[in-house]
Amino acid sequence: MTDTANRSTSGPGGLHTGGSGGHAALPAAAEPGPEPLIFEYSRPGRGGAWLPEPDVPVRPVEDLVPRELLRREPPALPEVAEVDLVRHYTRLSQMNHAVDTGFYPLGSCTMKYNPKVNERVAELPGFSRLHPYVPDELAQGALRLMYDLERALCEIGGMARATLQPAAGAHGELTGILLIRAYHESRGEGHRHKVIVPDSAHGTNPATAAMAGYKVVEVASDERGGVDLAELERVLDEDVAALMLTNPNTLGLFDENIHRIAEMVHEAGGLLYYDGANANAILGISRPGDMGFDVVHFNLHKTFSTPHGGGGPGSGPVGVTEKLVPFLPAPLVERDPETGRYYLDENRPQAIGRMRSFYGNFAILVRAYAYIRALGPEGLRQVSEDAVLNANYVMRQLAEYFRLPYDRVCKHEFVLSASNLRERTGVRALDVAKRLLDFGIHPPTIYFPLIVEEALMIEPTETESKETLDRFVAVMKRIAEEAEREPDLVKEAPHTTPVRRLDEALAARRPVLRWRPEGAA
Amino acid sequence: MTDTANRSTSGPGGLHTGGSGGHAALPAAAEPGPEPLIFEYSRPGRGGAWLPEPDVPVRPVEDLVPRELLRREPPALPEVAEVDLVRHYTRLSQMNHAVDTGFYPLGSCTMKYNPKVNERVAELPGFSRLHPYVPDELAQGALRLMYDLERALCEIGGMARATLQPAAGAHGELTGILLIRAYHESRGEGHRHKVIVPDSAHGTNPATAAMAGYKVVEVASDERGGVDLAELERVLDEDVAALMLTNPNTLGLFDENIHRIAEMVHEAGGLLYYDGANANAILGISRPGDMGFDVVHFNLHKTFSTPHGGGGPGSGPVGVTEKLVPFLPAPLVERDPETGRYYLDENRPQAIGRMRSFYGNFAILVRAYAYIRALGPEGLRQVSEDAVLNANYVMRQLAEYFRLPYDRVCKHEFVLSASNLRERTGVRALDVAKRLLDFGIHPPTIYFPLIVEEALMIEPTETESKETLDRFVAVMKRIAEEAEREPDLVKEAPHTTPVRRLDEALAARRPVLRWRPEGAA
Amino acid sequence: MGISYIPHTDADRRAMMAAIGISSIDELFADIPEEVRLRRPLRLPPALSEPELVAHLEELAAANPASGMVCFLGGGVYDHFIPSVVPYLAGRGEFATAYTPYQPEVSQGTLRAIFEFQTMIAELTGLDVANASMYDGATALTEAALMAVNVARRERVVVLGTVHPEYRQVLATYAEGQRLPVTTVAVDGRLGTTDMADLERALEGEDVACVLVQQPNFYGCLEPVHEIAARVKARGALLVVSTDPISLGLLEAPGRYGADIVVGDGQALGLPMAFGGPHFGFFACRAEHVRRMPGRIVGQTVDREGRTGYVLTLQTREQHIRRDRATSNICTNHSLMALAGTVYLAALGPRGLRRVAELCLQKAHYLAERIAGLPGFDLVFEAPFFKEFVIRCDRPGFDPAAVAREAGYLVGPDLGRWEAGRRGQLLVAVTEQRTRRELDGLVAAWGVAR
Amino acid sequence: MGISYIPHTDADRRAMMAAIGISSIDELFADIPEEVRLRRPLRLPPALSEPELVAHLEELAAANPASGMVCFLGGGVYDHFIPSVVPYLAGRGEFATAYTPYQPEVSQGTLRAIFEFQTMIAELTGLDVANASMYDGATALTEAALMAVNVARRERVVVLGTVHPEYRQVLATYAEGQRLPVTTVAVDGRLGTTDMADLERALEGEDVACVLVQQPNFYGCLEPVHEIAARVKARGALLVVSTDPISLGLLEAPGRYGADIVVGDGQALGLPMAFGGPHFGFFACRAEHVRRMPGRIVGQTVDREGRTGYVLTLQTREQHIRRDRATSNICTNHSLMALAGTVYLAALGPRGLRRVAELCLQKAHYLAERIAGLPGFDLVFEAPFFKEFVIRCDRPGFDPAAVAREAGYLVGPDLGRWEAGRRGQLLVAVTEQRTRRELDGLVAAWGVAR
Ligand SMILES: Cc1ncc(COP(=O)(O)O)c(C=O)c1O
Ligand SMILES: Cc1ncc(COP(=O)(O)O)c(C=O)c1O
Repeated sequence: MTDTANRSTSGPGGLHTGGSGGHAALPAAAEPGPEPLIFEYSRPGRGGAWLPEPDVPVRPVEDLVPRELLRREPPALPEVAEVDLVRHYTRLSQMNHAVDTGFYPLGSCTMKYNPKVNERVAELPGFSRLHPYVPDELAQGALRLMYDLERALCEIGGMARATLQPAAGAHGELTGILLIRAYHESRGEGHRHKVIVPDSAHGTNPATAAMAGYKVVEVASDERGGVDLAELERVLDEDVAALMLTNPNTLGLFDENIHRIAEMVHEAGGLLYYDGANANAILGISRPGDMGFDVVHFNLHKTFSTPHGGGGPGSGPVGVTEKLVPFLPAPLVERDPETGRYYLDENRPQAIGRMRSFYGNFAILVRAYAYIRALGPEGLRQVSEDAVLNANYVMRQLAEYFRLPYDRVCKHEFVLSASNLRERTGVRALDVAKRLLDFGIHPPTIYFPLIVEEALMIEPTETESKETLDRFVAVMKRIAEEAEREPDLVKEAPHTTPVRRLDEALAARRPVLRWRPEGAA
Repeated sequence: MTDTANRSTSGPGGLHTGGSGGHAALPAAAEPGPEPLIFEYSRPGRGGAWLPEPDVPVRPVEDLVPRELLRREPPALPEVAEVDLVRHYTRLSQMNHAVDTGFYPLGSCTMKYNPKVNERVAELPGFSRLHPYVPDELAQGALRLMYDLERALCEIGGMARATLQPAAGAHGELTGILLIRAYHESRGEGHRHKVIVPDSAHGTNPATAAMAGYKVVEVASDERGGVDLAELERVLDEDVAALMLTNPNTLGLFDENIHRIAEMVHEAGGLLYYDGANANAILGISRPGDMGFDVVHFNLHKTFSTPHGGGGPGSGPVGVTEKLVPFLPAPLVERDPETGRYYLDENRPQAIGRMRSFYGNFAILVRAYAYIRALGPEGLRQVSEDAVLNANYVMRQLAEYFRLPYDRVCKHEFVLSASNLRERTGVRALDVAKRLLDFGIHPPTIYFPLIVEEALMIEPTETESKETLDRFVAVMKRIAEEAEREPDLVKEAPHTTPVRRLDEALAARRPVLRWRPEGAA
Repeated sequence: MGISYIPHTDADRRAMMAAIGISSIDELFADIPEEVRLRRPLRLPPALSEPELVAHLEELAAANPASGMVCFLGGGVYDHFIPSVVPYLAGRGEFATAYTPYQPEVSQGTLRAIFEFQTMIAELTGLDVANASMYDGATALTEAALMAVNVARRERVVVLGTVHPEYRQVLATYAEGQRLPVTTVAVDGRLGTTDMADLERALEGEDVACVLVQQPNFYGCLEPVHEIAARVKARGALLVVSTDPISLGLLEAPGRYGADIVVGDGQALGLPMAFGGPHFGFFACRAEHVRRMPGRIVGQTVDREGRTGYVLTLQTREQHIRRDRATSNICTNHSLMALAGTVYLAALGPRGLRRVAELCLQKAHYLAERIAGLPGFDLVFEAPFFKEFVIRCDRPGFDPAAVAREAGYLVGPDLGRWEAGRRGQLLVAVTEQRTRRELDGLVAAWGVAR
Repeated sequence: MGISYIPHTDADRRAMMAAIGISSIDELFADIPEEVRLRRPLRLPPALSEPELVAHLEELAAANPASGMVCFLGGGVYDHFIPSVVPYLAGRGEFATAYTPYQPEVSQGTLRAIFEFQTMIAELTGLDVANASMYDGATALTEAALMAVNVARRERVVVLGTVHPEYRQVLATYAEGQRLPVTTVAVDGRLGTTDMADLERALEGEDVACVLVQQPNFYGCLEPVHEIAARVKARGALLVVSTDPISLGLLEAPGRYGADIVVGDGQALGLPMAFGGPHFGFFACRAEHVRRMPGRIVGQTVDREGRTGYVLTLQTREQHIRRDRATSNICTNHSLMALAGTVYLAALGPRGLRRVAELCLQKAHYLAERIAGLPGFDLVFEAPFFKEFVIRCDRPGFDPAAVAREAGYLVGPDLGRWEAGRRGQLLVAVTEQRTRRELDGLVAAWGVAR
């Protein structure tokens, strides 16, 4: 099923940088080709030279490890000089668009600025050199940070207690749904086997419910983008364990019926789960707990400014109301009121168990804690106000060029549809996205939520200036015009990126999932 | 004399990134223009928000500082959001060629790999948070490092003692020449007022001698590239204070007569100064002290791997033989043999004085020390052997395509001439240099040394792999061929850089040396 | 002054509100019903300026004196050396501040690095394909069990009792959700490896989907993996191996002895211990099972000009396409940590990795022997081990962990944390960073102290 | 194993030697005469692997306990706060590992940053143009004197006695080389500023090229610069001002009161103290003197397509063109430190810089007042000051620096280091980093200790 990766050959004239580009010779302009893989720099016997000689008496390895357990063939890791290593990953980094290089209005992802001070404090040796199994007495600073972060998140979410264990949003969701299950079981309602999710929900919501052993029931959205109350009424019964919701929802719209929805679910004996991916709209403005949610997860890598790392690490703490506290996974950090000492409390007999090793993505918690402390209560509220202001400012202007399926005030993000363009010019949301790349702007999330065709989901975040937003609007407008005048320019975009549009179908049809040396099977 | 910098205007369609490019509208391909200046991101009232409120009682400023001393108008520093700051300098960085991004065979500059571990150790708070006026007892680690580095440099140079004060090569030269002057004066030979430099010398040598109050006398090179002994004989007299030499010299050639030269200068009562810019060829192989030099400076930012920083900081420690030790500037680090404690000795009555504030570029010294400790004696010798091997390997192959004015074994670098190309095709060394940029390779030093016309001075360094060298040779060969076949391609290069060939004459004729806001005078 | 992370001036806000056609920011929140609004400021401490923030965090960091002590702690996180290039390169903003590479044309840096990572993990584990990373070793092992259940179309999961107890707890939590039966195999108390007879019992019936093995196991001991593999295979179950990637410099690649899925935690590959995270989980399997693998996968393809490029592929396994029928709910993984691991492995190369493994092995055995020679001290298990081993001390009233701590050394964890019957038994882990002076220092502390 | 920084394997070396046509590396060194060869290995300690190296340097760093103490030390280097963006951005490899921007097409990053730097320095100092940096404040001041001598075509240099003694020492060293007479003006011992009568005396004759002033001066005091300027101008000499750039957030730009050249040390602008270096010197002058200015200068121009770009310009002043007739021998300057300063100033902006200056001012005055209130303590000078001041204590047998050190505070330097008559007088510098708790703590240490 896997296949050999093409490796460009390079004769002396075939010029290394063009490696993976497969250029036999450089074009006249000699634009350097895309950077090859690290393996192509490898030469037997090179590199790997930073290790000391043993300072203890050395015994034959075979005396220590049974021969049959020893590795017969070394792994084909690359053997490269340090300078080539540094150049390779430096060049790779330059092939990325990132918040640090430009605007990134990727809806649902909250690609705000990641403060550098957070990196600085997370790297302090007092945090980074701490083994998770050190005695509590020797890690009071770390425990206090976790304790205070938990309290801050609970205050923001309107919850009683929280676990910091989950490593990402989806992991938080799973934690939350298992908490809900434990709650029902503790009340002898283990029969509840359904979880309701709106049709606008993120894929992790149904996937999570399924992973927790639940049957997923979809509920449709109404014409204002919220949960259709009649539909909800219809699917609510005594088998329902929970409704998973994000509010504002994935359309960027605040569900005005949230109070009624909560009542309905609770009346049916179910609980309400809050997917905090969109919490950037509500900091200090409205709390999920006050909306009626029983369980909340936050994405620290969205709302609380920790860097997304090209796909993680994240952190997805889960807060709960009083009645769910007993089920939170062990350990929690507690504070002895007498001595003021912090400690890890493993003694939680009703806990759902453990969601991961150790206590959570601690270095991410440090960053989020630093962020909350840097902003304070007024700052956090300002974050949400400006995030919402930015979104509405852009939405109002773009509504002239793209279809706005739900024409109401949005929160921190909004969803446009390129269906108008598509009908007239054949230019799709995907094409608009790719054309944005030529202008150094990361595209919005596209084709999500699923209930809007040709969706363009735009989340500017509060950290972008008016000038950046103005430029984005100008570029979007220009692309809309190009679509009319010169549709192929848009359909063939991008034109200026390190590689052009990639054949994703081929990748899936004939998967090449690892590098192999030339000539290998 | 100065003039207003052009500032690109940007209407909503005029698109920010193109700022300084002066593009009125984006081209169809919308390749982002060059990054503008930070000032163009500035908006009144933005940014600058990281400061605490005063925690002491505040008094009116006018009560503390006489009103006439207070600033009337704030400086027009930029006011930018942190995210724009980060993006701006990130993008600027991506406009640089650097050792971390590619091959950099810039002759005389020793652009070797700068180990990252050196950065790590130099940043340790135990070093970086140390004020220079702390008591010696509380800085024993720093003092010991300086002490041991001085000893190591003395061992490598064959010198008795050294000062770590000088901040760069030229600064070391000045220190050394002033030491020589003090020496002569101490012997009642203050009349010596000439310094001899070869015609192949680096510009800092004559400039230094002049700055130290000396008359500069040039001595010609012989046909093998060394000092012409007859010429030297002619200029040597009782007014000569010193001969400044680098060996291997700026042609990359070892002066085989060095012993004789030293004898001649010493016989005339002069001293020998060693410009250590080319020391990368001789580590553990030959020591300036053993060659007969009396004063030596090293460029830690060349030979000892500290990063060049886009033009510094450097460090140029100066070592001397026994007879010059009394004149070394204060303080030196000494070690009390009884207690083993290190201390700064300011009590140096014959010292030439002080060359700068404090004790030298300490954080650079840390890096050089780490480099020497990482390599050890065998490693340092290997550095020079491989530097010389690499240079000869490239030289032999390029001699087919370019003129090799001195056809002998070279040391760590060599000088080619593009005069052959120029005669036949009009393509100059400058054009070859610019064309290399299209291949992602930094050009050699050009038009230096002055005694070779159309000079291309190539220093591969030991940290480059055979593959990198092979690629360089292939590209140089290809450019030589292009010069014959398609000379305009070369003369109009570069084609792929963020900006193309720049009008240096205009810059000098009509100097614009600072940014001014649009409309300002 | 404003807030550093927010660019807007009041003038900006006014201009933007005018453009929208509102006169107060509150109008943008009119859709939030009164009864769910927060009508007071959040009860949080006031904002700190950057200098205050740094000072505060430095104070908290300084309140963790354990971070400055000599670390012999084990149990899944180890104090290995981190080459300077690793944080330097992985910390570059273009890597750190990018999202998941949904737009491949401007994400080739991340995509290429992940493709390299997949290749390296496949090489290390001896399997065909690897994914782009999981959260950690524990969730990777658990997801492996869930995948095996899918592949094998059987329900029961057998886990050896020598697997890290926290990993088994995570497995239990997830299995509870899916109502999967889990059988735990007893430990041979003398050897410190699996009780083979009990394994045989656990395998009875044709319902076992997989057997989860940790090699080296939680006690540091080396399991007889060939024998285990033979028995697992004989019953048609999948063999899932969780492993310390450093050990693979020296120990046989699990794919070579029959593992169908190999997982592990990547912390040892150049990541700081960081009080337990973030690290990353790795996950490799056989090519024929790739469409059941959880997580993201990068594949090679070509662009419209025929140039090689990389994209996220086989996405129909994933939650954003398959929703409730996805192979897992994982979305964000631990990409940046995996990048650090990639740089680490590239910096070491095969010889460097072997050297690290050998140094751990030799130093651990040196220390074990010296400790065993101390009066009252004893190695608990007899099986061969790699870099970690379990000790106990029967000197009355003597607390070896406390005595070590006094002398600046951290040893443990105490197995009593998970197994009451083993209270006082301590794990001791020895990495290549521990010098002979430190090893001898620990021994000396125990030799003389009282 | 080989050496990490060198890529060659023995196979590489053999292939390359074969290509050159030699069979031993020694053939490449045949031109080095026997008598100058080193026939033994260098006497240096053996190579350290990276982990050993890091451990060794961490040990040396830990042997500098002063780095962890609360710093009230002054005298040209100050413990200001460094915003996190500064080292983050200035530390990027593309900036750090580039050479001087000789090839502008691939150096626009460095060139643009220097152009920004020049602009900011011109703005701060109130002059027209600035260069790309000097080594430090002391050499910048000295080069300013040499330049002034050139511009004025006069020989004598007058320096105020309130200029940093080390700066004056550097001036003396350089002046000695060029045989320039230097006159030092006396200090008014009550005020701590310049003795104006002595200045008048020093200016007699028409041979004074320039007067060198430090504002705030070495004692922290504010010189009456308007009056000084008037007298200097009256004699046709150039006014050279050395200044603390932080003070320019609050104090008048020297260009506005007549300075012809303004210099200073940039350490306060976001650079670590680093035991004294590297920092950078800045250098600004009037437009009409730019062709006599030392150092590199970046200018704006256009490329062949008309796009704005930046280049090194006015190079005919420099050593590589003008050789022994250059304005200075400086070549490598302190570009990367100047970049850090640029980022610092951009991060703060005008309001931020003013705030730092005000915090220093207020805190310094709070502390000075409290110290002056302690029995036996006294402020030495009466002139107004900015962030630094001189104290003395006449309690018999009481060593204030030593007592402070015991309590974790560093104060000084002791002026006796340079002026025997002022032994026991201590500089005290207060930056915005010092909290009230620390200020009160120092006072408390002196209040209670005996
Ligand atoms: C609405 C929503 N829910 C859940 C998630 C999943 O979060 P994570 O990727 O951290 O697992 C996302 C992430 O994109 C999201 O946008
Ligand atoms: C031969 C030679 N001498 C002296 C110098 C001056 O050194 P620096 O730039 O460190 O002042 C150089 C630097 O290029 C050089 O190459």
